[in-house]
Amino acid sequence: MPDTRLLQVSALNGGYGGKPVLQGVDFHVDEGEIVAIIGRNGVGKSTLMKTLIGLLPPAGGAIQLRGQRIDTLSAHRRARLGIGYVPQGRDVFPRMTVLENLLVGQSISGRRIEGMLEQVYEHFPILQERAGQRAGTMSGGQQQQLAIGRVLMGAPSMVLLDEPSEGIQPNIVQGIARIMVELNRRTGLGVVFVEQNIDMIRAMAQRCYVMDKGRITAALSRADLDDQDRIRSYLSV
Amino acid sequence: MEQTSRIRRILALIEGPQTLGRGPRFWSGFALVLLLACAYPAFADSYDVGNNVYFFNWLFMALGLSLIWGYGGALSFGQTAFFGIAAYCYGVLTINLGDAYGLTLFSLLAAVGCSALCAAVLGYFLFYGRINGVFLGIVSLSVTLVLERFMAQTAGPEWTIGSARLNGFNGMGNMPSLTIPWPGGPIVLYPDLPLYYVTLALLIAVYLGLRMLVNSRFGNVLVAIRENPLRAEMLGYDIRRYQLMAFVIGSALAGLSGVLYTSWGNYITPASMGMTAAALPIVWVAVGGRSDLTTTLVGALAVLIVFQLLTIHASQYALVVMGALLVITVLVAPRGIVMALVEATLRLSRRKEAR
Amino acid sequence: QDAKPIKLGVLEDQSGDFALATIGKVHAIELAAEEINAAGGIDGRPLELVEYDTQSDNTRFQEFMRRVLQRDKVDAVFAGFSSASREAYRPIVNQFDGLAFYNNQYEGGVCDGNMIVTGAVPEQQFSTLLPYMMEKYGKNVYTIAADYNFGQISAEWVRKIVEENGGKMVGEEFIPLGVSQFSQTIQNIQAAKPDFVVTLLVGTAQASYYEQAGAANVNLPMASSVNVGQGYEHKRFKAPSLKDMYVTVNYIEELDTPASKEFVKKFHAKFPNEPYINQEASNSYAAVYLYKQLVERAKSTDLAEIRKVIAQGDVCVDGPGGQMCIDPKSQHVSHTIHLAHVKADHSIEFPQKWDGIKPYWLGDAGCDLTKSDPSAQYSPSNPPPKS
Amino acid sequence: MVDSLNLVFSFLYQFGDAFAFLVLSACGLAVIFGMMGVINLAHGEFIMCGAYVSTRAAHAGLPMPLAVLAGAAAAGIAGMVVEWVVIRRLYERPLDTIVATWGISMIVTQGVLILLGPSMQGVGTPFGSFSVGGYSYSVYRIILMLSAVAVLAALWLMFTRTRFGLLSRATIQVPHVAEALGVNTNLVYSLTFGLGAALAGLAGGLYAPTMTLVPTMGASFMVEAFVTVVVGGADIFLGTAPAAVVLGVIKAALTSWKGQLAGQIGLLIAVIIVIRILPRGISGKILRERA
Amino acid sequence: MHILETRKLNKRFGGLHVTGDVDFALTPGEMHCLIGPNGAGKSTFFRLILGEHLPDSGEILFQDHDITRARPFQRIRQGLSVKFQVPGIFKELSVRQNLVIALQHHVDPRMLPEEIDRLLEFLGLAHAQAQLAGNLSHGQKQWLEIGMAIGLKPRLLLLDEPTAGMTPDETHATGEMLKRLNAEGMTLLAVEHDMAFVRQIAHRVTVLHFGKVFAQGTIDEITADPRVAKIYLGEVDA
Ligand SMILES: Nc1ncnc2c1ncn2[C@@H]1O[C@H](COP(=O)(O)OP(=O)(O)OP(=O)(O)O)[C@@H](O)[C@H]1O
Ligand SMILES: Nc1ncnc2c1ncn2[C@@H]1O[C@H](COP(=O)(O)OP(=O)(O)OP(=O)(O)O)[C@@H](O)[C@H]1O
Ligand SMILES: NC(N)=O
Ligand SMILES: [Mg+2]
Ligand SMILES: [Mg+2]
Repeated sequence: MPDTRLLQVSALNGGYGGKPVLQGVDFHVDEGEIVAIIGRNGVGKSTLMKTLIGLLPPAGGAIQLRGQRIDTLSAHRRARLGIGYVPQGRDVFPRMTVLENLLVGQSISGRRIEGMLEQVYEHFPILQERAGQRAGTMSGGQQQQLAIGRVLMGAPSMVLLDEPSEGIQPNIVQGIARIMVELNRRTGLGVVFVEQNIDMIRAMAQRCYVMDKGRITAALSRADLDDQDRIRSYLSV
Repeated sequence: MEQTSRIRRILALIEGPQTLGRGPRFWSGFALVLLLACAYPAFADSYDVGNNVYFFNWLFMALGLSLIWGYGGALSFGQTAFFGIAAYCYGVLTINLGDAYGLTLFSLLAAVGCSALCAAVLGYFLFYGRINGVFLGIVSLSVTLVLERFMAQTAGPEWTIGSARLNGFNGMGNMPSLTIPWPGGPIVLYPDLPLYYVTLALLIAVYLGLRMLVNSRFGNVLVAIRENPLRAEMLGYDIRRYQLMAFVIGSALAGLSGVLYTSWGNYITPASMGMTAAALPIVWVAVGGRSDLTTTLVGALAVLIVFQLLTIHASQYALVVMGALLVITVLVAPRGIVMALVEATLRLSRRKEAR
Repeated sequence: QDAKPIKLGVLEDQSGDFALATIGKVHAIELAAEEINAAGGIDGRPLELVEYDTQSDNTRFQEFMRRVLQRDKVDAVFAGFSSASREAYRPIVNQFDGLAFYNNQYEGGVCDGNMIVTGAVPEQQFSTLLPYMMEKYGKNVYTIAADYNFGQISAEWVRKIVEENGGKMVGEEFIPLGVSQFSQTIQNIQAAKPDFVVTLLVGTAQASYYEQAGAANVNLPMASSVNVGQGYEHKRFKAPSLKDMYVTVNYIEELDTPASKEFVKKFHAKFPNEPYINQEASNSYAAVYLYKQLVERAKSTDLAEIRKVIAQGDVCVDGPGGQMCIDPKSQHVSHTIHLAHVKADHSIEFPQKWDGIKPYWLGDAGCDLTKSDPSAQYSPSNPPPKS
Repeated sequence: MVDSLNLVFSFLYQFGDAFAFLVLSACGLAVIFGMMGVINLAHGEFIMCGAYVSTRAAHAGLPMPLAVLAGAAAAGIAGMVVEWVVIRRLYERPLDTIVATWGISMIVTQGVLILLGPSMQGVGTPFGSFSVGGYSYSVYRIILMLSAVAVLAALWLMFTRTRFGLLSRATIQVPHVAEALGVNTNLVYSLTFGLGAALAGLAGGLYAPTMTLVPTMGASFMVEAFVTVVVGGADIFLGTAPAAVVLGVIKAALTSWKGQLAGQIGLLIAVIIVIRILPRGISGKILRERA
Repeated sequence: MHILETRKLNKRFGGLHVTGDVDFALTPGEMHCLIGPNGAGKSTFFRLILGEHLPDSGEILFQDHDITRARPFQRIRQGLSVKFQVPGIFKELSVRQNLVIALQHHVDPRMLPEEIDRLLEFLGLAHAQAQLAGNLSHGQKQWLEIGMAIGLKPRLLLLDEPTAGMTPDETHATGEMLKRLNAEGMTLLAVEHDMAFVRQIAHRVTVLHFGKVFAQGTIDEITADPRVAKIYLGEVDA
């Protein structure tokens, strides 16, 4: 059913210079799905996300978005196809204001979307309150919210989130999960996210892949996800 | 007992994580190069010997900049200020004191001390004022340019210290060369054999001394400050003091270059502190690979030699070729050309071992 | 049989800041050497040139002066434009007891047995220029000069000669080398209301003064010892910015004498793209002939022998601008000084000339190289010690 | 009364003259340094390029304003080429740009000397002069002052009011994220560097009629340019204008009081003092206050 | 007797009052967690203690010495140590070299290699010791920085979100390690958003809100406080 495949990743290899990290990653995301990727530190989750968005060149394999090969495109071209990316460690533009950071996020779509800014402000009120503050002086959690808000500004059809809950207070973690689920319901936003926070995984994910040593080693269904200890066991060892 | 093990520990610092080159292979290569350098005058005419001394003169400044910039992460664009200060000090002192009784050697020490002192004052101002990055570079360059412009207009007879005239832009001349008092009559160090060996010995001593310095605790902290000053401070290090010390040591070496150069040519001019002169040390150090003493040393020497050869043989195209070489070097060898060669040979030998 | 060539080192700036004024000097030496070789060389020995580009960099002068003397073992060296470059190489010439020709107009005062200076010096240029200007335009003088040895010492000469002739300095301003913006200076000049301005500007940046003063409509006559003759500003700036500029030169290419015309013709035949033949090119050319005569009369390239010839006091050649004779006391050269007047359209006329103007000051002040060789540079405010 | 008015005018004129020179020298450098963190030692050569091309164009009969724009355009294109061939590979290590641009500067200066000879004939300063209270002034200098102000205003608008400004600042700060957000960072780099070079070319074109045209002419802009940029600090819009005002006043005052040397040395010492007081330049100070 | 005490500590950024009259005291041997909404001023409070920022008013006492104006390195030498929120490591140096720099000024040079081997083993970074620290994964960087912080053998350790990016198991292991260090006499002050972790280690918890001390008590008291649930915890109780 190729028309329901949002993202198809096949036999993807990649890494840093001469150092291979991804060793044949296979997985897929269907239209309208929220998929989690879990795994211990250093197994290659962030490397996978960077390779998907195009910040690292793949060393082999294929990435297809709605059936179209995108692995040869530059990152900005992929972004313009509607993929949003929130890096681990936030990476806001430190010397620009919060508002300016948000405006940059619009380049994903290349146009200004009416009402988007208001929507983002509604999701993250602190961003409106601090619209004129330089992003680099925001607190860690505020920056994380900004990074998520920034990517939503471009109205992406799919987002890649690398540990979105990191550094965020519990009730806002819940809020972010809610926002993602709601966007997913309303607009069919596809989400791939890397996460360690079990609550967030359970609140958001419809399916889940487990990664180890650069490979996908297990795929968990929604039912599996309801079993807390099951997830925990995949995150340990 | 305790004493000897301590000495052994200090000597062991000659090798370490902050310097390339260790093990018998490196040191036998080093010994070979040293041997060749010592034997060189036997095979070269006295022009070549003197010309090499001229090249050696500049290497102290390059090593000093490697310490300040490559290890400490502080780009000083003003090393020629200390070069110039020491050079003028040497000139003024020796013209007034003469060259008997080893007074030129005293003048050398005093001049280097003077540039170290000036560096301490300026460095205090810079580092304790939390000036860093390009700001540091530009302020140090400004200091150099102020000195240059000031010295350039000291042509009049009112600019005289004792019997030494500063003599403005035309430069100060007629200072005696370094002279070693000797039972059989003093040895005047003209650019010839004795000066060659003296300069070479100084160079080796400074090189080995700096190797020990950067592999010591001091060097570790310096590198840490380059990488992440806040983190270094939060490990309990007084980063400003370390930066200041590196700056003073590096600038004293620039001063040593200044004295040697002045003694070599019996001449010093404000142009030695101008914009072009100030940029040259940066070029030498960057081309070889600033983050290591050995690559800096080899790289700076190579640049000096190649540029002179180009000037001799490429006539009007020399500057074009030099410029192109610089650009290409930076592009193909991000960590410096000597560093790139070292890495390439390491990779090759590793591959061989793997087989 | 092949006679052993006589080697001449040529150290001139062929790139960098000074190249504009000095490439022509190299060409002039090449021209002279070619002519001499075509006519059988010096005493049958051909001239061989060893040229290095000193890149307007003092350290290159030091490197290459050692090289020509020690490695190439040249018999004489023709070297240097800026006085700083000359001072940079002089200790090395002294150390190896070589012979260097400095073929450049400069601030004067070098008393050094290893040097022969063929360029004009202040007393030659100002003792002629200033009385003429004061006569013609008035006695209030304003000097702007490059703020270094050349400018300061030249300005001192201007002051001295103006006062000796009953004139008055209404202003004196020194400009650091490399400065290219002159609005304030222009205003200062206007405020002082001089009758004419002495411009002793050095380097290409400072030459911008003329354009800027012209644009601000300063409109005062100007006098100089250094501009036009060296940097051909009248050719580079659009008329009339150098209107009523007066310069005393010992040569420039506009000079309308048979010798000059002949020289220009030969020069352009060999170097068709030469933008301008300036005074220093002419000096360099004549210097080769001076050297030829010295060697032929000394029957040797040995410095001591050559200096014995100089001491006879009758070494003269006819240069493109007139006769040049070496003064034995200072080893400087007497010149025919031409007054060049730049007209509104930047064409040149020569209202006056003075023959046989001697470089008298050094000798009068006490430099006598036939007796002793202090190898030093003096100036009016720092004269040779009275012995 | 009239006298003191004349005095005021003359000081304003001198200040404006210094201000214009500082701003026009610096803005190209400021864009390239402030936006990209690249220390462009070939800045002077872009200025020279602008001066040469505009002079050639004027000799060829192009009207003055068009000739100046042609100079700016030529420098801009040259800048984009340089960015594409060299600078692009160095963004990760901005300090290495010092060496690379130094090399480029050597190539260009000597290349021009070889190809075009040691000098070029000027075109002469247009627009004549005017008099105020016994002094005559060049009209063209007023044009230069106005140009400086216009350039500042245009830059400010461009970087704060346009998408390009936004995206270029983002690109310079965190390139990989900007790229991942859909910004064609390569294009942005190229345009930004080109803009800086074009501004240098503009300065060259504007000053060409008033200066000696030689391959090394760019050097006489460098000290002023660097000083202004550094005193201004990393943020070019907040920094350059106030820095040029401060330095312009210092330079004009010292020059008129004690002569050119005092002006020059005063300028450099002002830098040292300002940086000591404001280690991140004027804009660093403003930003801190505002945040 | 307190190991750390702040009195009426105030810090403003422009118009923003980031900490307001914070009175805070730690008893020696305590494990204390600081929680609170994003932007409450927790990291700023840390920076004030460390001297990275100077307070506008108020005092800081460490072991009864006034350190309000002391330079950061002086505070560290008195027995403070920190892990930052954003990993602060020496990126271009090897993992091992990072630890050498942290340890060299209080470990005998002859013991240094073994000491570092031990620490590397403990951090699970032994296999990566020659790697450049900048090339570690995010979680590995966190570990490395924790290693540098505890390597100083501080009397008071400050940790800003030590477990961010760690798996639940690793978080738990970190907690156990901290407890061990605490048993050896180290006092701990940690900022955390992971309530499981807080529950695991904290003797006492302080909630900071809008720069003011909002609540203080044991973890059970805090989680039971409806006001804290409203501003911070949300519906899920850890
Ligand atoms: N820039 C880099 N250069 C070289 N190696 C790197 C680089 N970044 C990461 N690595 C290595 O690649 C491996 C995978 O790293 P990655 O960042 O993808 O891990 P991760 O699964 O995201 O871990 P974490 O949960 O800690 O974020 C690690 O072993 C790491 O050391
Ligand atoms: N330099 C600064 N300029 C302006 N505001 C600042 C500055 N530094 C911090 N702030 C503001 O101060 C407040 C406290 O920030 P701080 O980093 O201390 O929060 P935090 O409690 O650590 O939050 P988090 O849990 O998100 O890390 C935030 O609102 C932040 O935006
Ligand atoms: N010698 C000169 N003109 O500098
Ligand atoms: Mg990761
Ligand atoms: Mg925080």
